[in-house]
Amino acid sequence: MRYEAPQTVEEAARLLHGAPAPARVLAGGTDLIVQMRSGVAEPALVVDIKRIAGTREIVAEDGGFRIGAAVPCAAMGEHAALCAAWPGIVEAANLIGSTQVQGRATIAGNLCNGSPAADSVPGLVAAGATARIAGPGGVRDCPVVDILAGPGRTTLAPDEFVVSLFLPARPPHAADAYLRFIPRTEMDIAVASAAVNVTLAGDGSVAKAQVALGAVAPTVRLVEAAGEALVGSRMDDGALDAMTVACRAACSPIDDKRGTVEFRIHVAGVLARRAALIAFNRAGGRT
Amino acid sequence: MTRYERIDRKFKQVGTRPARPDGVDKVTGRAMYGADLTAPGMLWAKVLRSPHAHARIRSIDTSAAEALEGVKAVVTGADFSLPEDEALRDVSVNCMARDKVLYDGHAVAAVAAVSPAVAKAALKLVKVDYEVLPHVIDVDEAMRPGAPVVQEGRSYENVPGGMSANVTSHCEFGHGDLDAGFARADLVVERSFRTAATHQGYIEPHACLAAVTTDGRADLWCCTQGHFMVRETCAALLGLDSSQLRVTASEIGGGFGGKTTVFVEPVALALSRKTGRPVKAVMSREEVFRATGPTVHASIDVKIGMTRSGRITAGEAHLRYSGGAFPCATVDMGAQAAFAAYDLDAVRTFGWNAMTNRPKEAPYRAPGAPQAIYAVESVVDELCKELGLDPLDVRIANAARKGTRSAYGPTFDEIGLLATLEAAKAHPHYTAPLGPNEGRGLSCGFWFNFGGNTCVTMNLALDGTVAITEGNPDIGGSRASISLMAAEELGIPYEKVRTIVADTASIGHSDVTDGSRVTFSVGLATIEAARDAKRKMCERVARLWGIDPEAVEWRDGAVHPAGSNAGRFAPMTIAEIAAASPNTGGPIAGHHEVNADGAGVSFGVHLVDVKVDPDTGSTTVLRYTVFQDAGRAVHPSYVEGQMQGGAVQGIGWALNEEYIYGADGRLQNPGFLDYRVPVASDLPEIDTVILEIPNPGHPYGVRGVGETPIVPPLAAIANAVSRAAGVRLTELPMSPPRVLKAILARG
Amino acid sequence: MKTIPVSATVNGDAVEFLCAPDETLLDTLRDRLGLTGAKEGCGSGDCGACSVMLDGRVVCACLVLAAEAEGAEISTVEGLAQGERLHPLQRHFIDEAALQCGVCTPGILVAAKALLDRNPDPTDEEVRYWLAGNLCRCTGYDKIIRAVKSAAAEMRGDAR
Amino acid sequence: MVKVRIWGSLRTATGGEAEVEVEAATFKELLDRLAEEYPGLKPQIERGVSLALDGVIYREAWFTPIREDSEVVLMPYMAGG
Repeated sequence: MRYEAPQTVEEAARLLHGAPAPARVLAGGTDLIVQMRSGVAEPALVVDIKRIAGTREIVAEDGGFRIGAAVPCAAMGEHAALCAAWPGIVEAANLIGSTQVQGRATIAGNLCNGSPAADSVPGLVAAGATARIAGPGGVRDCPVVDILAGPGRTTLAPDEFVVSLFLPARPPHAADAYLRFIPRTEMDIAVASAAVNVTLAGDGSVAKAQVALGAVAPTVRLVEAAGEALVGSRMDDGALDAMTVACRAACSPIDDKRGTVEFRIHVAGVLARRAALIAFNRAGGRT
Repeated sequence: MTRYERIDRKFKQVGTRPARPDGVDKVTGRAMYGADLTAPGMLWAKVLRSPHAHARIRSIDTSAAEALEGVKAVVTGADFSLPEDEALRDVSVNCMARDKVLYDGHAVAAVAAVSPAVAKAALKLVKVDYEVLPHVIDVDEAMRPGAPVVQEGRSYENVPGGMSANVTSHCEFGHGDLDAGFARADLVVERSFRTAATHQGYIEPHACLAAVTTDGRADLWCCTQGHFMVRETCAALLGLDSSQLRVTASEIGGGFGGKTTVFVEPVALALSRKTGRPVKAVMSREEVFRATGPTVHASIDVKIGMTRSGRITAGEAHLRYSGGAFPCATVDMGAQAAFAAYDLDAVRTFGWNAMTNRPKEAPYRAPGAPQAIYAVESVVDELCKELGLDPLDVRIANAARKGTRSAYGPTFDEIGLLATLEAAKAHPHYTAPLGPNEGRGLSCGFWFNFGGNTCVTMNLALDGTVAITEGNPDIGGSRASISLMAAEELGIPYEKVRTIVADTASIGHSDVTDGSRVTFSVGLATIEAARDAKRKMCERVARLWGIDPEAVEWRDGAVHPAGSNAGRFAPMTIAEIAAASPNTGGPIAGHHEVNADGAGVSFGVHLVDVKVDPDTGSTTVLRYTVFQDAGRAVHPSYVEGQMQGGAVQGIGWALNEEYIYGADGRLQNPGFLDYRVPVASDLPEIDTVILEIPNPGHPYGVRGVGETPIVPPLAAIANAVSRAAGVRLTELPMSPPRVLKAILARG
Repeated sequence: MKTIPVSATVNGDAVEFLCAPDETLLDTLRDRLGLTGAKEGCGSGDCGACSVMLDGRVVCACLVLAAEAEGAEISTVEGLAQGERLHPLQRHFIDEAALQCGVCTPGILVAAKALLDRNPDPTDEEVRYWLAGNLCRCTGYDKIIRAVKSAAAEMRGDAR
Repeated sequence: MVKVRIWGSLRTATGGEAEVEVEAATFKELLDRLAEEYPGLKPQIERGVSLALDGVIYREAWFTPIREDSEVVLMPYMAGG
């Protein structure tokens, strides 16, 4: 195995493009190094992107935020403006693993690892976040939702990598929330999860809502019907019931060591409902 | 057993909380654990393990691995002897498979190479030709005739004919007329329970460093609960003389019973013997889960009858345990412990062990008791609920006490159960209000406690300070307790005593640190060794003073004239006696070698409040209080620590910990990610109430405290969850999917 | 595999070492630098026994490649005491029996210090969540939480 | 003679008796007499038994004296964790 720590995006892209497969990108390493140890990943080349300018920064851009691909989750929680604008995404990032893991893990890595249970991805999807992707032909921007391909898979080409993620500008009276279910209070992989992103109209009703579910399908799933069920409501029981039904209908989970099909479907609905109320309250909504 | 006098006296140092002698080493990173030692020229060992639950080994081809640059040796089952003794033979087969692999993770070969990376690469080059066989994972399935047979010819004579060859043993305990007892009951509840296999989960994986020389001498450094056990076992597996194998116990990073046997130690020795170089073997966490001892998993039926007033009229339990791929006697202990907390006229327990394609069971803290008592205490709670009775009052009314004929046979001597129950009743926790979706549960717990072979040498330095040499690895602070007892007995400050755990060449055979035996047995031997030393010191002083040894007495760390008739002499302190020792007959030491008995059984009661989320089935432990009789708490902080640590292991067992197998018979969760031990944020404070009802079998009244605390949490939590959820849970762990399913089924 | 030369600062001392490209920082600390205080309990970031400070953040050394440490500042449990003087956390852990077997203790001390450096007065809940990645199988955590809090109080200079 | 209580599953070796009488003054003599008089007990005795004497459990001590009025209970050999 070869280890490289390029200084520029172009150099990293060149390394990945020219690499004898398989090559892997190293950001926080909290998935990759575990996979290397267990033999699941046996890369011939590891490209550490942390020394590329900008990859470790969170910057304001067009009213939104650009988060470098090597920003550790803990740094997101220390960024006051980001926390204020996207509390759900930040809380999701700060649920990944332990304090120690959050000191290294990145949401870009969380995305690229391709797990349907990735904690930060439902929030990114509900937020309409985009990823800036570098490859041999330069950079391109792509909605996060379009990167998801299946368990452990993304739509990125083998010689592409995520340089940063972009969270768009927020109108007033907008907020998000993320909840996941795990058997313990910390340290587990989500058994089911839900992120809700709402924008309120001037009258305090929901103008726009996006609901994304994790760990209940081969990829994180944006449930458009669930978001639509909330629009126009003040999170009354009727709207929440309809949203819950839509969420459960969108689930196609598996039975595994972490949970059963029935459990995941039921709990996804419960979490979406609770997350919707939190997001609504954060946005200043009154039921 | 010696019945000791004056065990109830006032102590000056016993009962205080001084700093432990190994504290600074452990907070500075200096303490040396199993994997922390290296040797010049050292090789690294790695073990190849079976990917199959059950398969015949047709052949093993190690030639390609041996040919890899940097590989120095490969061993397989053929490199280890098969001792006559059945238990040792099973250990040998468990350390390295012979003709069959018996579980996913069973060792089949090992390599020694110049680096871990080369060793790992070499494992991939070992070619094993397997004939995969049908497997069986579940104890009830394994007992059915026609089930795949794990090993042939392993059944004891006590197993009736016609059963599956997987059934290795049967036992039955109890007394009285069950039918008459059940007939007297106003309500009989009968339930079936299941408990998953759990792992001890010590944070330090097994690790060792072995060095064998060509003249048959060997040294081994390892983390173990008993280095003498390691010596005897490894010597038998390798055909060495025990005396030529010196085993040094490193600091040990937890054991809980799981380090009372060997896994990689004989393998490292065999590789070292083959290469003539030191060999280090360190297990990965995955290997620890796949190949070292979990508990038995169990399937249990319990039937109990009770009168309307809360008197238990009869109790019956059928326990089916599986200790993995080998015969296992843990069910014997479960069957004896099941009803130990009760004074019953009619009680009967029946136990069965069946082999399954799982790793060989290793003891885990009160082995066999938590499962059995969980089932019994769950049914008692259900009876109380159905009959509208207070569960503590019912336990008090039926509690075993001095003079009770125990359910397992003997009549109880002084036991602390009743006092413990009454302490729980008087505690504010018991009457604190509960909110919606909250429930309170309680359970009694019991463990036998053991003594065993124990050696202590107490050497007096010329300045009058004291070195104690003993042979039991210190897992939870026992060196502090032993130093305290020595200081108390001699009447010198705690700081003037240093206790060390010596290697196998430096002290006599000492049994493993198990059975809650160390503070009891090593403490007893230490006190006796101190008394031996004091006798010698009294003799020396008497000679100096020219009076009879009977005319002097030991008091407050000095020899005094026994009375005014003895003469007028200034007392001689231990330091003065030590300084004069070269002139009075030479060095002074005290010894005690004993197979200690009289450990005295132990009871505890746990109280817990939980909240269950009816929408997710998730349980939050809100409040937890442990009540336990310690006989005498020598170092109360470490007694509390045992109570708290045991309770939390039991909480993990009750709520989340389990071995999960796939249809292919492979373990699906061999890591701390999905084998979910409790983390700090899962837990409330664990309150402790120590009772001290002195044990007459120990000079200071000590009872073992280490194991009992893991017993009650299973039922205490199950009873609390069942009350909070409004539905009786009968399977452990009570993971959220299981609890939610029960809540949704309840409607 | 060619080894990689790395320069870093460990517990205040400049160190240079060679490592394999896939070698973890934990293996380097333990096997090349002789710093065996950090322990490997799992190798997958689930137990925290290998916690060390890396450029101001507490991390699992088993989840860091040694090659990544070029130019980094690393501190381990061995750097906690100032010569003979134990850190208050170390003293309180001994005085309050917050360790039994002690194998998780180095990682917990490093993680707890990182907490107190940024939050000198944490609540019970904050301590418990911060330390959720540090498994302890002996103590049930109770005495650990108390010791961290009393060390924090001492460090704040609260009257005790 | 001392009365020895045995556990249930050993009764097949004692003709169904839950309590047997043997002439023994120590733990060792007791084991020897039991194995002689009830050969069916031999395999279990070889695997290991403990002895509870007036409520105190002895795992190995052969010389432990037994009085005629002692309560003697045979138990399987046990180990802890």
